[in-house]
Amino acid sequence: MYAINWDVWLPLCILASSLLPGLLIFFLPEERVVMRTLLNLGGASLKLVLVGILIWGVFNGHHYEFRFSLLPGLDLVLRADALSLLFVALSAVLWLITTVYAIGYLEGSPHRSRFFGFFSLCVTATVGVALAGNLMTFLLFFEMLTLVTYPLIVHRGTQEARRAGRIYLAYTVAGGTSLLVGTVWLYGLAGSLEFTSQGFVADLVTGHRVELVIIFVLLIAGVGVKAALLPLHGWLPQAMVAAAPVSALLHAVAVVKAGAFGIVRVVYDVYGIDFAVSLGVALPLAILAAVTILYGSVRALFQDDLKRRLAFSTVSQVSYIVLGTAIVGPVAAVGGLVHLVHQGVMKITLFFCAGNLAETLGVHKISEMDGVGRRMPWTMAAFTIGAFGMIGAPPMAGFISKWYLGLGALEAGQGWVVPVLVGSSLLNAAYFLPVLYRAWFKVPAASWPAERSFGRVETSLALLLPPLITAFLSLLLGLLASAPFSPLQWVRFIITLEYVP
Amino acid sequence: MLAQSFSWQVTVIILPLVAALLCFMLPKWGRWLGLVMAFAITGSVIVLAYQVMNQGALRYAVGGWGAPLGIDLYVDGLSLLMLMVVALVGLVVSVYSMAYFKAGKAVHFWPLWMLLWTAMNALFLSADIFNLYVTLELLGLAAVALVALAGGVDALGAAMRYLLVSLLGSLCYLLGVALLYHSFGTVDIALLAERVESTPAVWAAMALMTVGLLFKTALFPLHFWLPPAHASAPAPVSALLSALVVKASFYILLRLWLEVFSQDSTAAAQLLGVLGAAAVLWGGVQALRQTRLKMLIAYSTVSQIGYLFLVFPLASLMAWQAGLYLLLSHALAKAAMFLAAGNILCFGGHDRIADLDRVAQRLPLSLTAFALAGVSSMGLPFSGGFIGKWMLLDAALQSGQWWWVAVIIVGGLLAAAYIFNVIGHSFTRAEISHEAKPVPAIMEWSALVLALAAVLMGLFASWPLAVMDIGAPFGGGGS
Amino acid sequence: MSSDLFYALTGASLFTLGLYALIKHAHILRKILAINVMGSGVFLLLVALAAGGQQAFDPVPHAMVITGIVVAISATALALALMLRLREASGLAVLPDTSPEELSEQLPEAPSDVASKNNGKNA
Amino acid sequence: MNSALTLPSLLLIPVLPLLLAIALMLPPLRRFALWFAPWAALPALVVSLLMVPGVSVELPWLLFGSYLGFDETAGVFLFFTALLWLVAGVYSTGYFSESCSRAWFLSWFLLAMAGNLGLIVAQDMVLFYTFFTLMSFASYGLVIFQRTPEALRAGRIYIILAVLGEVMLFAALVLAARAAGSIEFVAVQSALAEAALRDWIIGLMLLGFGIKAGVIGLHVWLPLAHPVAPTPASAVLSGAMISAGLLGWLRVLPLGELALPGWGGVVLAAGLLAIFYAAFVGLLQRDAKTVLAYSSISTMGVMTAALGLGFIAPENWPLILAAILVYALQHGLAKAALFLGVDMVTAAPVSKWQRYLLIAGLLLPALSLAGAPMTSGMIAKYLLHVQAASVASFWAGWLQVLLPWSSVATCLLMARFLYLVWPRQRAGSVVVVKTRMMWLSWTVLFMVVVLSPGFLPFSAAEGLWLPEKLAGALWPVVFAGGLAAVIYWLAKHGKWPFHFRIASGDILLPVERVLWPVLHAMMLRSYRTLFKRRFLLSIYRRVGQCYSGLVFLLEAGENGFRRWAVGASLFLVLVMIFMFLAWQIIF
Repeated sequence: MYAINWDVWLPLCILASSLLPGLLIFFLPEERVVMRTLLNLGGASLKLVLVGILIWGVFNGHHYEFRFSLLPGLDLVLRADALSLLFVALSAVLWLITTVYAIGYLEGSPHRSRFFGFFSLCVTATVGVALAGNLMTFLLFFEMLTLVTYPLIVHRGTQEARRAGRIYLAYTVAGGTSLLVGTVWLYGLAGSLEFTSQGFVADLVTGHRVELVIIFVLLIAGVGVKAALLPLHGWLPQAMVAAAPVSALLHAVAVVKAGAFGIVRVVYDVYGIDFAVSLGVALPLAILAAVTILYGSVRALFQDDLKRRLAFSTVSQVSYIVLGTAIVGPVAAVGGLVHLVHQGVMKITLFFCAGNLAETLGVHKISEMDGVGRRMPWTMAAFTIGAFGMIGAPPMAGFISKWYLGLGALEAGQGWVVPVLVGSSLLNAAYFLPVLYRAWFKVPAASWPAERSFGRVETSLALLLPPLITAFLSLLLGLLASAPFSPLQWVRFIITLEYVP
Repeated sequence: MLAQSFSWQVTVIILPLVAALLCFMLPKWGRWLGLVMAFAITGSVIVLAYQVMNQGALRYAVGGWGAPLGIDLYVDGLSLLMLMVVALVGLVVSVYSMAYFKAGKAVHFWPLWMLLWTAMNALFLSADIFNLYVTLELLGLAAVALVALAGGVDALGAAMRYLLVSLLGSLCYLLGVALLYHSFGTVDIALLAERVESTPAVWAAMALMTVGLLFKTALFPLHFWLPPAHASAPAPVSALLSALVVKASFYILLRLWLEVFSQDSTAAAQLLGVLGAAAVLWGGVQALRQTRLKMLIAYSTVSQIGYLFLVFPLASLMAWQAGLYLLLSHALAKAAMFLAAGNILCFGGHDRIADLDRVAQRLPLSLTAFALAGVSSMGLPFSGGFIGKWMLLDAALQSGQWWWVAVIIVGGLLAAAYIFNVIGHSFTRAEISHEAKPVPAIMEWSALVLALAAVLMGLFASWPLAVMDIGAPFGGGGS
Repeated sequence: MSSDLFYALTGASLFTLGLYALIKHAHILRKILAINVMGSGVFLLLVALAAGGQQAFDPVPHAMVITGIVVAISATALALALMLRLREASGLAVLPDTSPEELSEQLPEAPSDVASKNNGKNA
Repeated sequence: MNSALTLPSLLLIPVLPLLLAIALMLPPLRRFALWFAPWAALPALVVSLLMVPGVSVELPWLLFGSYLGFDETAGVFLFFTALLWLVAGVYSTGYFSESCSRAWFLSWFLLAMAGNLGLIVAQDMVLFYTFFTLMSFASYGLVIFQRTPEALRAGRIYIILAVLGEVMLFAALVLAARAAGSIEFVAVQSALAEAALRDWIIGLMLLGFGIKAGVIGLHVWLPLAHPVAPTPASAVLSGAMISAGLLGWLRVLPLGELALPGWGGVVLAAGLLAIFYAAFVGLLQRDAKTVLAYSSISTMGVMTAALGLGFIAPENWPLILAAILVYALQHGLAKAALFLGVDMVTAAPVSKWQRYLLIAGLLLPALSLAGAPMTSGMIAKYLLHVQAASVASFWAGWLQVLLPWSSVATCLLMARFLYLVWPRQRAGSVVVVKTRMMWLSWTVLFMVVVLSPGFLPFSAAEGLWLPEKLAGALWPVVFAGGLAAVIYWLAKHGKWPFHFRIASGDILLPVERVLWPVLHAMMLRSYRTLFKRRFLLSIYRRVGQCYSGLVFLLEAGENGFRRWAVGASLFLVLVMIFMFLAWQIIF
């Protein structure tokens, strides 16, 4: 009995491990720093431990599922399957790191209780998205994510921040609506929304092909807003005005990832890749992703603001995941899914570093970065690793994804993908290498825009350690890609489930 | 049909009436009496609910007379839910009002409010259309008096107009009652439902009663009286009016359409839907343009009422349930919004949206209440509004009338736009500190409790939906 | 034409007349009077139609009318009280958002400053 | 060497320089690491000498499962590459006077070394590519080390081409891995023969590695980058890293598997063109290191041509491979010896006596490059010549004819080089302090160059030292020497009629001056028209106009509704409409 209980409640506990600290933090007075830090880190660590137990359990054949009736015939389902574990583990690990970073970053700034409260809620929603066992639950947490991220984006309260928040909402709420309509419609047709590996639509719906295509478009448009697919990406570069930990969260841990994850869910577990192909929607999606990849990179090329450049880079990189998903075939799918993890780790490194530059030196623009590598060698070393990862240079994590994508595309007979990958790599190099050049090889200016001194180290340790850890991770994930329990191995395991009946 | 020795139906009507009298006669004790009685009424509603859930729909003939001569009190799932939401909102508003009204106005507020409660409880329990008229009129008068409580030209003018609207609407309704009674010799809804047939008198009655009730429900384009009235009333009154009073006339409309006019009046139903759609859009756009918080909330009510009318053209079981669910969650959310707005007004002395930054950051609980209620209004999860919207969308898609889907979506987006327009201001960095009056914690928490209730409606939908089915109020209108 | 029908038609006419006056006149007192006229019309109709029924004697309509009259009286009282308060506060017994033309039409003695005040509010 | 030591020793080859590079970056370890850094290539050298070829170990966790191994090809490459890195490393301790810039230099140097040594022992494409990338990017730091405008320009050109090469290789390797279903070299080489996209793969490989190997057309970075780098870096760039591209070809191209005359012809022709074109342009240079760089391009041309021969005649491939290996070996050693010598000649503290000795010492590697008798260069040329003669093909015939003339070209280049470094020039830019280490390293290298013919296994077997063969190798040297003397005499007396020069980077210049600015302007312009405000602004404005109209409508509408007469009339109208609708139902 005891064991069965845990199988039900563990997913909920994982949710609660960030929800409850978040709610408690809201009520903490501003000056109770220690208590707040304790709650933050305690929640994050607890979540990590619980996720560890979950992974161990799933690996040992436990079936974790929490079910709660929401409407007659529609349940709120939290379930731990292999795919959700990938995302849960990613967000749990990165959340802990980001929390440390955020504590360091926001030291002494106003409204910290509010910030960390929403911060925790944001991760709760992300974990909910990850653990969602049906489209309804996914939708619920997806929308919740929209709402709790908004306060983080506008946290600084400046005019630009509010504008960014408005744009963010305009996009995401519209996207959420599209998702809602698609979901309701699909529910009307299929009568169920339960995620099933290889999709449930094909089994439950006969005929209605036109409707199913429209629903697919609605669903993909809904999640695609967060994944910043091409015509829907406008909010992401705007949202870079938010504080660095928020950007990290947006780009690497939560929002964008939730969107990409949603696309994976819709394609694999709602429609099923084979059925999506037979509907003729997979190839257009792949092409859209490819266009986004190139478009984002081209835009990034022309940005002088560092975070803006990184934001456009995200637009481009996230579409790798979509591309891998939309190409039929296990190898490409491995490439796409593993990029979910890899992109997260690499991009979070870059944003941490950008935040360090801004916080320590007041450097926001690339044109101000001359010689910054001498002043902050550790930060820039981490940045360099992240940038090379984005370019896809071996042995960084980005290379692993790119390799699998290329290989998978060839396997699926979609040779056109290889030039896209090559072009993207070139563009990535074109916009990252000049930054590195400036940072390492140019002579620093006489003074920095707004320098703060931290004694012997280049910046505070809470700011320095997170990017170093994630940079190390992005190196390690590539270098030891074939080690047991590496994301790559885990993704291969997931894909076996998806492709082998 | 036998008279029971003791009826909880009667109790829930008598208790507030007694309370009103007591409050009137003992003005000094008004506040405490009101509060105690609010708890008592809520308790008796709970008991009644328990009874109904165990025994199914109940009919009680007052004094043992029975229809057609006597007064019947009928309670099924629909009326029970209405009673309960009135009790919940009423209780919280009572607690809020304890702190809100200072000596002078409290004297007037408590008797009027208890009278309003009496009228509402009686209305939801009435089983015949004439009784509905009386309670409706009583409700209107109490509501008008409450609006006038605020004093000042704006409030008085708005109250006056509200009164005229109310009277005009009820007179039309009464005319309809006369026509129906003439045709079928009864005013009991159940009997009418059995006897009704299509005659010119019925359609005239239908038109008169429907439009009369639309007027009181403030459906576009007859909404013009609502924003000034709701915006100029004191905060607890606004909450009551927006959350409950407009719903009462809608409730009558729903009953009539479900039982009496249920035969295939599709064109009229479509017209109701069109008006509802227009209300959703017009109210939303107008809300977007407002510079005052309370006006914004009032226009939001105009918009939200529109949703309720989208169920008429759909006319499936799911649609009715969706409508009712939207009604309930709107009641909770809108009350929370007005209470939160009241807090902000009380704290900062104004409700200009553009200057909210000075205020809102220092009232985090009220702001949270507003935001959560806003989430429900937008129909985003987790909230009752989401569940209602989900079911409404489902019903619309299943009936193949996809154009309502477009309306629902645009309405939701408009709601998001105007709600976030407010919330966005509260994040602005406020450099200028502001002279402010402290707000009692109980007022902040009241707003929050209602907002949380609206949110919880989104998590525990099965229970209200099960209650809704008691006595199958939608059975006749079902697909 | 039976007398019942005559009464019924008279009731309907009263209702319509009242409605017209309610819409047309700006002064609140006239509106209140109009409402009362409408009410009388409805009561007349109710009684007349009841009498036309098959039953010789039906007490229900009478009970209804009596109840209705009680309601009408209290409503009128409330309306009059409100009107006085409004006049006290604003100096005019008209609804807000009344256009100046209507004002000048209905209340020749209306001071121009009130009209302009209303005008300003509209803008 | 037993198998238990295989894995650690193979791993040590790239890992030791990597670890030292990291240690150099950490301030507490820097002093310590500076001691060991110059010697980082020593284990590799030891392995190359002691390890028995034919071992391979798997590293299952690394990347996609990687293989390290040691075979004959690796042995030759590892030997001269490690030797060069070792010598250059030791040389650098004297070259850089202050420890700060030495540490900075050595960290790049070690990273590039790790890449270069690692790729030699890599036995699969991905690991090879990984080390190749490391080497490519780390070399950038070496190229721009001096931070002069020329260095920065060279660096820019280099990095652009390197990145291009990287992505082409990526595409090629992915295609190859797909075709082979494996990333092991052995599997890939054989699978490539039947691959559907074979021509794409081969083409991309040739281009991708060709950038590093200085294939004609892609060679433009070489004459820019090699001269501007610090001398020890130039030595390894020109001697070792240039061969990495060649090794890439040898590893993945389906050489010896099947005959591809088409590719063979193209490659051979490109090689021949490179030999003479580079020599011609090189002769017009005025900087000694630039001349050496062009000489490298020219020599790589020979090897490219040999590769083309391999495409044409797969059955001869083992022998052609041997020729290429010898060529690469002798070129690497000789070229490095020349590069290291340049600065020692021109630098101030070297005494006059030493300088003349040095000149004499430079002459020998130069002659080796030219394939003069009794040098390893002669062996290489001879081996290649034999193979060219044995293949009956149009292009092979040309190779056979032109090979001696390539010696003439090289010889002329060397004459030009020696002329340029002649001690009358005193414009040494580098101040050398610790000459002892530089002398030591240079001398070691010189000795290896001198002795190399002795330990190459071919000389005795082929009877190379017979007089007629020696004569065959001698005439180009004599001819070129004579020609050079004549030209020198003419020029000295002002009778040399040709006075034009081609700036280093030759065909790059039109691209850089014309094509790139035009392209750049076009890109910027199209970007601006697409994404800048003007376009969006017009939309906003139009929307704004509509919006203000709408606002008016909304305001007027709502004010209208508020008027009692309007509102109540609407009420009446609605009653009518509902009655009308009901009427419709009934009748």
